[in-house]
This record gives sequence, structure tokens and C-alpha cells, in this order.
Amino acid sequence: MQFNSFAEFINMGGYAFYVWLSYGVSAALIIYLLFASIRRNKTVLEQIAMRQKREQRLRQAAEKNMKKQGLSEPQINDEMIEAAVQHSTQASK
Amino acid sequence: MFEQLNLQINAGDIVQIEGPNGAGKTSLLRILTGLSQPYDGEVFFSTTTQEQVRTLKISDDSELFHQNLLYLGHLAGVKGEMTATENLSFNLALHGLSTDSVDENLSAVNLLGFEDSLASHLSAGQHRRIALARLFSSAELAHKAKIWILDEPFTAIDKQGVANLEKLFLQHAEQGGCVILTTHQDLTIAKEKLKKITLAYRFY
Amino acid sequence: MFKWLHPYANPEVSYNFCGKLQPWLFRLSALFLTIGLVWALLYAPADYQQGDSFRIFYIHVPAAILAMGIYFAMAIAALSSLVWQLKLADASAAAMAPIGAVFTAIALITGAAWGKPMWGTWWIWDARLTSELILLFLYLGVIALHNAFEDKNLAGKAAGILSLVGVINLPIIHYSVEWWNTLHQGATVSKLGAPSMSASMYWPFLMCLLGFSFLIAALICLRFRTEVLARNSMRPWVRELAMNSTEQKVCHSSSCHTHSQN
Amino acid sequence: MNQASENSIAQNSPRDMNKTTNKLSYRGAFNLMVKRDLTIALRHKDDILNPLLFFVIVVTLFPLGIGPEASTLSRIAPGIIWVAALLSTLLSLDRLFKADHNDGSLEQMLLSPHPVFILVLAKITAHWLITGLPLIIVAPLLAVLLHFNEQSYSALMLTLLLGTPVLSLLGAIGVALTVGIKKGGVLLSLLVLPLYIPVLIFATSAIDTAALGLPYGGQLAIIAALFLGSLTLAPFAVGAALKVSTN
Repeated sequence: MQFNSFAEFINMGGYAFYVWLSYGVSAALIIYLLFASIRRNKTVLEQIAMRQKREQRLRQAAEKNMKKQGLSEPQINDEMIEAAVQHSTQASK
Repeated sequence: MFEQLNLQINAGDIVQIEGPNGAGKTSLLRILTGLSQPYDGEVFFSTTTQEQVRTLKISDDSELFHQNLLYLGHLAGVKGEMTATENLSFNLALHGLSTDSVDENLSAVNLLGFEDSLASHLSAGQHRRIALARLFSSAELAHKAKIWILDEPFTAIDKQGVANLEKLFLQHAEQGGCVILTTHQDLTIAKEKLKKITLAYRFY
Repeated sequence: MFKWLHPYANPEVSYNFCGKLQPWLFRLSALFLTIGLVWALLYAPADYQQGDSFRIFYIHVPAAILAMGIYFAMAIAALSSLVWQLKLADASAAAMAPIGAVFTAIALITGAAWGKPMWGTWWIWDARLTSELILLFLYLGVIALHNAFEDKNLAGKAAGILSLVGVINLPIIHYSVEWWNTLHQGATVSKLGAPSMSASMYWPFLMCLLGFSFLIAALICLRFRTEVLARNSMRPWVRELAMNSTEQKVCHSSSCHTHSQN
Repeated sequence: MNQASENSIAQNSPRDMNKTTNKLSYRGAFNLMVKRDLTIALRHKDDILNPLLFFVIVVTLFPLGIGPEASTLSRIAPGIIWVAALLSTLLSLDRLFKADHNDGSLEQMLLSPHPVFILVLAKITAHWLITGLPLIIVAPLLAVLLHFNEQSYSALMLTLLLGTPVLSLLGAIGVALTVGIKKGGVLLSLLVLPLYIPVLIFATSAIDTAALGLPYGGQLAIIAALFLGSLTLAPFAVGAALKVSTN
């Protein structure tokens, strides 16, 4: 132990301000980084969930619409956009 | 944007990609040219060198692919500071094509008399026509680009021009090239010669 | 050659792997940092010239070393993402940039706070501090580029190119600044160096260095997982994960409705 | 640089032989691109004049801010001139790819059958001819205003001659990265200026050394090394960055 008393420890041999400033700023920055990282993780997860719910609502609305128009039950898969390849008639050859 | 899209385009095909705004027509074309990278998936092209047929990813030999490619995007790629002739000659020369028939090509797209005016004095439609003139000049050459990828080539083109272009597409396809284009208009090309790809847009 | 690496190229596998690693890294960093900092603050001897202000050394130097190290790690990740198209390397590079910037800032601030009692001024154009400052600029450039693109994959590529250019430049900048410094200042101010350290100072320093390294590794894990989620938001496993994590919160806060839509 | 291109064409030629395309040589593509960019710049003279004017104005501001003593001015003159050169290069960088990106010619460039680095190198060369060269011509006149030490004029010219191409080359990387971004201007300076630091340090030090009548070959050699290094590496980085930006 280099210091005899707590007051001496705090005083840091007269360099208290500089030493504690360094340690304080470092701690503050690291804690900020930690919490910012955790918060970002949460917001990303929330955004993904939100979009999913929005998609679900849109899908339900679309289903209802289709039924109202008396069309057959739409085939629903998880893809956002379905690309249908239609050859209007047989290929040219 | 799109999933489960698998298509093969052969020499002699004219392919029209249609679909509502935002369905990804332009994105698909840009992926086909290699300008955009797909999130997942690959684009391949085949070449016949002498006897063997090679199938390559477009990124593996982009120089060879680009020699066979002619892409016209939404933007005309025309510099306002240069004249119509200079623009066309530069574009042709950059792709290694001869610049002898530039004036005829310009008159083919109805730009007769505008050859020496700066492009900045011309309208947007005329800019597009300068870009389209490349099609005409490349059609005449023996070693032309085989794959034409055209994004909305008919905007700002009058009826006669559309008919001319369609004739050009047919001629190109007959000579063993292929044309991939997007357009809102209905083409008058006979149905058996035209393949259609419809991209549907679904919000969910 | 790298076959054993192959399963970790799958985002889900590496997401879960990092998730398992992360708490252990945090624990290890807490352990080493506690030992290191208590040792540094209480038991390490004061420097015979600089007195107790030397205790800043125990965070300044690890932060400076690691800030530089993170940049190199980021550049390696960027290289593997650009050359071998590893999307995960891209995510890890994106995870490292803000952490590196924070540690560079720590190194700069503690450097200044150390400089004031030593040189009598907060800032001196010392070679090491100047290099740190430029490193901070490089980090900020990478972060700004990350933020400038909507598409995270594009952002990763652009920032990757920049960090590679930066990593080639970094030694050049470093040595040019050092050379410039000796030219203009002479060797009078280079007191900041760590002259042959005694073991009583070396061990706490090593503990702190290890502690900070584990802390950085843990933070990278955390941010890396976030980046993986953001880049794979359309994948079924991510969607399920997101739904589960938010539903849990709903259950905690209000009466628990079973959201049985699936 | 043309010789290097021809070497690589020799490597490629076996493959190219069996095609009948009348392919433009690498040198041809390079010249074509330079000619086009110079034509455009000459018809749009603002691009040449504005950065130059900026350079002159920034340099004249310093004596007004610092005071007219000849000794002070001649002491800081190398720094002033070089910092002003950095800033005016930065100002002119935007035009390197921005216009081409906006009107679609950049896409055509990337889809041309030539390797991108040749075209990029051509554009950078044209940029240097438009902005770097006028700077070198004007610099001695400004040096007179700043009471430049008479022994260091040659050092100023040599460092500018070797250093300004480095500025164009490194700057091109920054522009290529930011060309697709709406407000890329401020970002560009954040990305590029730190990379310019070595050039600034060695160039000013060469001039200072020359003022003392000492040999400054060492610094000049380092700037030359920076030039060659960036000449070989920057075009590839720019090419990769452009592909990202046009995605």
C-alpha cells in the first residue's frame, strides 16, 4: 500500500485533479459506450419486430381484400415480393 | 427485393421486364449488368470462344462481359459540355467501336442538324436519343455488343422512333444478340418473339 | 485450409457463439481491470520523477496501444470482407470503429491530463499525441462513412476501403509526425516514454492492458451481434429472435397476452 | 505509367487475340479519357479558375491576419502555401466524379471493356492537369508576396510538382467514396485531409531545409516515394470505391 490514509490516496501526491480526471473521463466514456451499445442492440431488435408486425397487418389487409373480391385464397409465403416468371407463350424457338 | 428469381436468357431472346413502379425492374437490370451486387445469388454469362463454351460469373471476367454488353440506364450519360457528335464518338470509342458513321447514327434517332450543338442546349429527350444512337451504330458493326440491357428506352421517343427501335431489336435478336428491356409501353413485337417477366410488388 | 472456420461464416452460428462468449469476456475484463486498477492506484510505487501523476500511465498507455490495435484489426477485417466477400468480417469491422474511436479519445484526454503536470500545458505537439489525434480523425472518418450510407452492406464496403487506405497511411503518418517532431522540438520533451519499467510497475500495467483487451473484446462481441442482426433482418432466425425478445418485454410490462400469431 | 499499361496488355493478349474486336489499347483508352476531361474543363472554365482564385485569396488572407513583417511571413510562408494548396485541391476534387455520377457517364465508364483503373488514372491525370498544374504556375508569384526565402524557390516548385499529384490521387479515393452521398462535401474533407498530412510535413520541411541552404533531397525522395506509392495503389482503391458508390 503506497498511501497511509484515504485522504492521501485522494490527494494523489498533489496530482489529484489530473489523475482523477483521467480515470473519471475514461470510466465515463467506457460506460457510455457500453450503454450505447446495449441500447443500439435493443433498438435494432425492436425495429425488426416492428417491421414484422407492420408486414403482418399489411398481409391481413391484403387477404381480406382478396376475399372480398371473391378471389381464391392467396398463397402466402414469407417472401416480401414474389417474382413470377411468365412466358406469354412458348419460347420463340 | 426479389426472391426466387431464376431466369436464363439466350441469344435471340427479347425479354421485357414489366411490373409496377418500385417492383425492382431497374435493380434487376443493374444486377444483370454487374453494377449492383445482389444480396444473395449470382449472375453468369456464357461465351463461345472458338470451340468450347465457357460459363463464367460476370465478376470473374468483367472485361469480356463488358465487351459484349451495352447498357443504357435511366441517365443518358451525356455530357452537357460536349456536342452530340463528340458525346456519341466518345461513347463508341470507349467501347472500342469505330466512329465512322456517327452522323448517320444521329440522323437515325432524329437528331439531324443537331450534331454540332452542345448537349447542354438540347432537351432531356434529345439526350436520351444521343445515348440510343449507340444502338444503331453498334447494330451495323460485325463485332458488336451481344447483350443489350435497356432501362426504359422508349421514354421521350415518338411513335416512329419506337417502331424503328423495335425493328432494330428484332434485327439484333435475329443476328444472335439478345435484348433485355423494361418499359411501361406495350410492344408491338409479335408475341412469340417476346418473353415477358413480371415482377409483382407485394407490401407484405 | 480454413475449413474449421467455415461454420462461423454462418451468421446465426457466430451470433450465438459471440453470445456465449460475451458474458465470459465481461467477467474476465472485470476481474483483470479490478486487479490492475487497484494495483495501479494503491500498490504500484510512485514514479521518482513524476510522482503519483504516473498512475495515469496505467490507462493512457493501454488505451493508446489498443486504439492503434483496433484500427489494425478493423483493417484486417475490412480486407477479408473485401477480398473474400465475408459479410461477417464487414459486420465486425463496423463493430470495431466506434470502440476504437472511444479508446483513442481516452488516450488523448488522459494524455493531455498527464501532460499538464509534466509539461505545464494541456497540449503539446508531441509525436505520440499528434499521432493519436490523427488516428481519431481516421476513426471519425470511418464512422462518418458508415453513417452516410443507408445500405449497411455498402457502408461496410466503403468504410472498408477507407480503413485499408488509412492503415497503409497510418505508419507513414506516424513516422512522419515523429520525424517532424524531432525536427522541431528536439528530444527535450520526450519524457512521456516508459523508460525501463520496474517489475512493480510492469505487472499492474500488464493487468490493465489485459483487462482493457477483454473489455474491448466483449464490447466488440456486443456490437458485432447488433450489426449481424441489422444486416440479416430479413432472415427467419433474426425475425423470430426479434419477436421473442419484444414479446418478452410485453409480458413483463403488462398482463401477459399470448401473442399466438406466427 | 503508359509503359506499365502496355506490360499488362501483353499478358492479356493471348486471350484477346482470339476475339475479333478492334479493342482500344490501354493507352488509347487513357488518352481518350484525358482528352475528354480536358475538353470538358476547357469549355467550363470555372472549374479551372475557381480553385486557383481560392488559392490566391487564401494566401493573401494570411498577411492580413498575421501582419506584414517580412521575417514572420517568410518563416511561415511554406506552410501557408502548402495548406492553401491542400484546401484548393480539396475544393476542386468534387468535380472529379460528381458530374459524371450525376449524368450517368460514370456507369458507362464502369461498364466499358477497359479495366477501371486505367480510366480512373486518366481522370486523375486530367484533374491534376486542370488544378495541380495552374497551382504550380501561380505559386512562385504568391511566394514573392510572402517574402519567400530566395534559396527555397526551387524546393517549392519541386515539392509542388511531386506533391500535388499525390493530393489528386489520394483525394480521388475520398471523392470516389463520397460521390454517391448527397452531402458528401464536408465528409470528403474529413476523409481526405488526414491522409494529406505526410505530404504537408515533408514538403514544408523540404522548403525550410532549403531556406537554410542545406540539401533537401531526402524529403524530396520521400515525397517521390509517396507519389509512386499512391500512383500504384490509389487507382485500384478508387475503382473499388466507385463500384461501391454506383451500386
